[in-house]
Amino acid sequence: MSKLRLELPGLTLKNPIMPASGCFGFGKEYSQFYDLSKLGAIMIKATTVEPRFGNPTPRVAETSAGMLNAIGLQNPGLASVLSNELPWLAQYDVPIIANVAGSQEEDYVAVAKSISKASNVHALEINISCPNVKTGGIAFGTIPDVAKHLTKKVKDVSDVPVYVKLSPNVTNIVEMAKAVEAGGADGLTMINTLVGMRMDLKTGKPILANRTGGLSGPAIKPVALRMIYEVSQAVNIPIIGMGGIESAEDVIEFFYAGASAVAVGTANFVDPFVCPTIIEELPLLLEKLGYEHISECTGRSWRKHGEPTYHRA
Amino acid sequence: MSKLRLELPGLTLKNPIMPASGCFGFGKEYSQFYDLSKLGAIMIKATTVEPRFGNPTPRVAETSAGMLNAIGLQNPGLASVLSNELPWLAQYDVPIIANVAGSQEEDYVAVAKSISKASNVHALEINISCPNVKTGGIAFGTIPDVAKHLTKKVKDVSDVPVYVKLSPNVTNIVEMAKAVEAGGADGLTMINTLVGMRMDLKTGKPILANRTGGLSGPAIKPVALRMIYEVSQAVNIPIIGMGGIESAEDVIEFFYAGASAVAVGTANFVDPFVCPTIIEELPLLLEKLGYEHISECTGRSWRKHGEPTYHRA
Amino acid sequence: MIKKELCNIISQEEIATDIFELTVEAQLVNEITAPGQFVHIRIDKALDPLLRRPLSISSFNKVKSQFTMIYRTDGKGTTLLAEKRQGVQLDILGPLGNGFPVDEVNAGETALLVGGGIGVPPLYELSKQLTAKGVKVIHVLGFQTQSAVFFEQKFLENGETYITTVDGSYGTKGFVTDIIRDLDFDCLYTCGPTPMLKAIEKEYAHKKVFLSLEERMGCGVGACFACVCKTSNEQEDVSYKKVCSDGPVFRAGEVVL
Amino acid sequence: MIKKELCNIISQEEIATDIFELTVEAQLVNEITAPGQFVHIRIDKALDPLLRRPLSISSFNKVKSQFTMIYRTDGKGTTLLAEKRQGVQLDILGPLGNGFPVDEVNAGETALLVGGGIGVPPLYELSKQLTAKGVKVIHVLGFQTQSAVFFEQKFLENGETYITTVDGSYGTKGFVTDIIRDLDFDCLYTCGPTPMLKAIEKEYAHKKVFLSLEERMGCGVGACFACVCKTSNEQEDVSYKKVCSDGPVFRAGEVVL
Ligand SMILES: Cc1cc2nc3c(=O)[nH]c(=O)nc-3n(C[C@H](O)[C@H](O)[C@H](O)COP(=O)(O)OP(=O)(O)OC[C@H]3O[C@@H](n4cnc5c(N)ncnc54)[C@H](O)[C@@H]3O)c2cc1C
Ligand SMILES: Cc1cc2nc3c(=O)[nH]c(=O)nc-3n(C[C@H](O)[C@H](O)[C@H](O)COP(=O)(O)OP(=O)(O)OC[C@H]3O[C@@H](n4cnc5c(N)ncnc54)[C@H](O)[C@@H]3O)c2cc1C
Ligand SMILES: Cc1cc2nc3c(=O)[nH]c(=O)nc-3n(C[C@H](O)[C@H](O)[C@H](O)COP(=O)(O)O)c2cc1C
Ligand SMILES: Cc1cc2nc3c(=O)[nH]c(=O)nc-3n(C[C@H](O)[C@H](O)[C@H](O)COP(=O)(O)O)c2cc1C
Ligand code: FES
Ligand code: FES
Repeated sequence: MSKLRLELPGLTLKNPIMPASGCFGFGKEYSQFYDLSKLGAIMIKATTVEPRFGNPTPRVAETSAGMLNAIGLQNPGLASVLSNELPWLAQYDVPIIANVAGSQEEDYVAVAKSISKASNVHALEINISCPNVKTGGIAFGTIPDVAKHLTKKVKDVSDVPVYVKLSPNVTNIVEMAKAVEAGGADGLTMINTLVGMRMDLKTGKPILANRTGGLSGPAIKPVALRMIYEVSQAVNIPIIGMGGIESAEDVIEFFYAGASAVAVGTANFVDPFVCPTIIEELPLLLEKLGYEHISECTGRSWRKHGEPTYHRA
Repeated sequence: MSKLRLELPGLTLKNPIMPASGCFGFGKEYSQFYDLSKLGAIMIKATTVEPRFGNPTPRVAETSAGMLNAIGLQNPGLASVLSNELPWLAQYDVPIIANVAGSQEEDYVAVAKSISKASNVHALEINISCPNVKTGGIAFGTIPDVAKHLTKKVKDVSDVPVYVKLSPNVTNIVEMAKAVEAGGADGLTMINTLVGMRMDLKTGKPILANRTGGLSGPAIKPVALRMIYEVSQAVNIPIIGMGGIESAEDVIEFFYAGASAVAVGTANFVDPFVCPTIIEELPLLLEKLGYEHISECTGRSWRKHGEPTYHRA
Repeated sequence: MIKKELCNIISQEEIATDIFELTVEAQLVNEITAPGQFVHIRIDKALDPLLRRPLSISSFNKVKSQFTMIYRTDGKGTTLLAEKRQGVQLDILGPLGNGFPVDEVNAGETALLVGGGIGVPPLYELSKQLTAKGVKVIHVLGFQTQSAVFFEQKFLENGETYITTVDGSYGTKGFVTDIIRDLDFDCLYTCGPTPMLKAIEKEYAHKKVFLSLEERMGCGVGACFACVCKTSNEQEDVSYKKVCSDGPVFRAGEVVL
Repeated sequence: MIKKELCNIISQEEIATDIFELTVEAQLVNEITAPGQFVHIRIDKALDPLLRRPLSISSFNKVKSQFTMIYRTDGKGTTLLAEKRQGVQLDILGPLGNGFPVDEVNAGETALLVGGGIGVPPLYELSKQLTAKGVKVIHVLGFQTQSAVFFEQKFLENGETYITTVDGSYGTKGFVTDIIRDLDFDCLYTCGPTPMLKAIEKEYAHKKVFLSLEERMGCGVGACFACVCKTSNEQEDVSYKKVCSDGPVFRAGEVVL
């Protein structure tokens, strides 16, 4: 019996590992490396109503154990995603989570309404937290009532469960989480990137053309764990955790914090095989730690039962 | 003529490098390694009215390119700092910046009032942002009006300029900065630590006894740079920047972002000689980059003039 | 097909100031389809530096299963890379991208290869293949200063080679563009800093020109949209190409520099 | 005085499963004042892992300017450390802290040295010094299992040595405390997991006992307050000691375990 199989709203996952939105395109590139059906699910790149070119380059900069990106939600637009990307992905036995973005409510609603009807889209991930688009985006992610209202609107039109992606760039993440739960969200995904910056030593100017960008990678893992720890104790909907995951050990830490599944983003750039590798290593690690099933790890850091399973000599 | 000498409210700095509060104790330990008079200034450990033991251990945990701490403001208390620590530091030709902490307004006022009278204390750093104390601390650092009011109170009783230390755990750092400026702050120091967490793989519990802790080190540098970039354009008081600095190159990046001086924290643990090393390397780096004086670097990332000084082939 | 492989370092040496020649043993050479392709290297197992570093393949040998890269130590990653000794294993992803089209010029015709600084390396394999094919190759290589010059001899073996240095400490003082003016050719291949590429594209709009671009990268395989460039000047137009997977070599005019 | 030094690795070998013996050449040996002191090692120039790792000095030789550490590969840092080969330089800070007081026991008297797992290493230098002084030493060393046992022979050279393993795969099955009961001694020195130290402190409150503590560290020199322990059970009492600079060795009862 599988130690990794899980059920989440709208999703039957072979395993709790999925590539994070924007770090895996629409799957094509990584299908050169392995069979995408191995994945628990795939979170595709943010989709907007119209095609977007995004920000000027440079769009990425490296930081210690992390990276900054300011892609600016480049994507081929709803029509093309529906007619090209999703049908192509349908050849794989893997549920798709469609990342929905926009600069105003109508955009989100329009994309959610039609993309949720695609046969292989099993859930939506509402990106109310993109730090790299001037209007909308970030605002939806920082004001509880705005987020709640947007969630309601999207829920009204969606044919599949709706997960809302939270921004870590807020004073009170629990307040945001409760707001979108009240708005009817079926689940949460967190965290998106922290807003950061790097300067070019030679020119004195920001390295990114967009000046600021989103910080991702191992550097933000402690912040992601803390926020998931806080939120998972305050809401009754499942959390798909992300932020710096690059190993099976990291996955367990996220489950301990309160996640019910996880997404891997930046690590795909460092090792294109990171997802299948983690999927292979997880059962052995669970064995070693003495768990029958990965779900036993969820929230162990704050649940009463979790007792030490073994000790160091 | 020195490329590093600087004047800040209350402070005449031989150089813009100073150890950050809590990462240098009260100087004694590092005086074994080098002459403390080499430093631009010293930010001493947070001082509270009464002695504090702080949090249970473990108090630190490592993260990728960073560390978490939950010391809990352990300190010998105002009386002892005044009678032992400060007099001992007086043997060195270096201005002291006293870090003032508390759990309620009266505490801050009481400490500020008497510690600002110490002959070698040239400025105060009001720690309204400690993430590791249950009451007060963090609240003062997240609500603009509360921060403004506290700043006023402290200014009223302080004999020396007052710098307010901002917490990065807020949605809108500019709003906080403007509030304390309006409250009469003479300068800002930023950033304090980001609230984070690590889990113990074996027990499933948080590694830190305090559960959450403050994330510091290179991992948070991009967040610090971004916040200093935003704040320096919005206020008219100088900023002492900190967050992951460990090299002369990092110092220049912080100046480009908008800092007028910098503090080095976690890096002291990695290399006890990091401050004097940076002080030695800075003039050479400025030379290489084509600057007469380090002050030319301040705000270069957003000031109009800053043109490239040289290009890569 | 793209492979991820742990490759043994066969040799590494500093061939000019801060310029290193690195040769590794790798099965992935069998996947190389054209000069000008590149690889993405993970410098270290540690998470800092985190991202891979793109380096061009400057020459390869399928019989020996070896290929060579030439790079300049610039920041964190390349400085660490330069410390790696023979026998150490490197995590390499490649070959990546599309290289220079060798079939765009025929035996007997003349190809002009123009390189600037660290843009020179990929031109070496190109020069070898064109020469082998019977194409007359002329090289114009620009460097900052004498101490940065490398591979002059190797290029000379394949054909005329002009060196320029910005400070005039070696070869002709000035920029490659000053030299090209007096040369005749059927096809121009170039790699180097963007200002140089722009100047060449502008001056030889009427000629057959191929440019190799540089852009900061995330994934290196086409998934992250970090390295895109526009294919038209229209503001509204959203058509683009990815340097990592559609490039790094483009026909002049194909993308906006 | 504490020194920061780049030390050449003289030798490193795995002496038991996941247990490594590492010897380095260092001038800082001349600063060592007692067995049980430790050093703080920066594993790598990279920023990950970031913090230094504390390791006890298990023996030293001032004539040869060398000292040895014995450690178990546990997490990121020690695993990386185990990969370092002879000739590689390590950034070491030390000697740190106060070690075991050798003068607390006189020639002819009996000292009991009790170690658990990776708490065993610092006891070796102590055993050597006590023996040299004419003290009768008895060693009781506890391990998880047979494959984790190390240094039995070396300790035997200095005196009676009892080994216990939790799974009974070697020596006596059980814990060190089971063995100690039947032994007589004038002074007890111990290092190992806290539960073991607690048991010993409780059982021998009437005896002269010295304990070496472990605590997660930041600076390692007394500046950051990461490694403190209380000196009394009173809630209000704020008196404390720092494991790094006041310890790691304390007299039983001096601090709250
Ligand atoms: C397709 C391609 C081929 C290249 N071929 C070569 C070559 O053959 N020889 C050579 O010396 N250099 C080459 N470069 C440039 C080389 O990738 C950079 O010099 C190198 O990545 C700098 O890394 P660093 O760690 O030294 O600098 P850092 O400043 O530490 O790098 C930080 C981040 O910025 C990126 N970066 C910095 N400079 C550049 C740059 N100029 N181009 C792209 N990314 C950059 C790095 O990859 C890294 O992600 C090539 C670049 C590309 C895109
Ligand atoms: C004074 C002292 C002396 C020691 N002497 C020895 C020795 O001689 N041999 C030996 O094998 N071990 C010794 N230890 C324990 C050793 O320091 C840890 O096993 C080691 O730091 C683990 O690092 P890691 O990278 O393997 O684990 P990681 O989990 O990667 O370490 C992460 C962080 O936690 C800290 N940490 C993890 N476990 C411990 C621990 N048990 N004690 C203190 N810090 C810890 C690390 O220093 C690092 O900062 C000693 C500890 C102390 C405090
Ligand atoms: C290059 C890049 C592009 C991204 N694009 C998106 C996006 O389109 N939509 C979104 O919700 N998140 C996006 N993200 C955020 C990731 O999905 C993820 O939340 C974040 O990177 C943290 O995970 P990581 O540390 O594993 O990368 C992007 C991240 C990166 C690095
Ligand atoms: C162990 C430790 C203790 C700290 N104690 C204090 C403190 O008492 N008061 C304070 O204002 N900041 C304190 N800080 C925060 C630092 O002063 C600094 O703002 C932060 O660590 C970021 O800088 P760094 O990345 O260089 O460490 C502490 C940081 C660390 C790591
Ligand atoms: S680097 Fe990711 S798309 Fe080119
Ligand atoms: S480790 Fe910093 S005080 Fe002990």
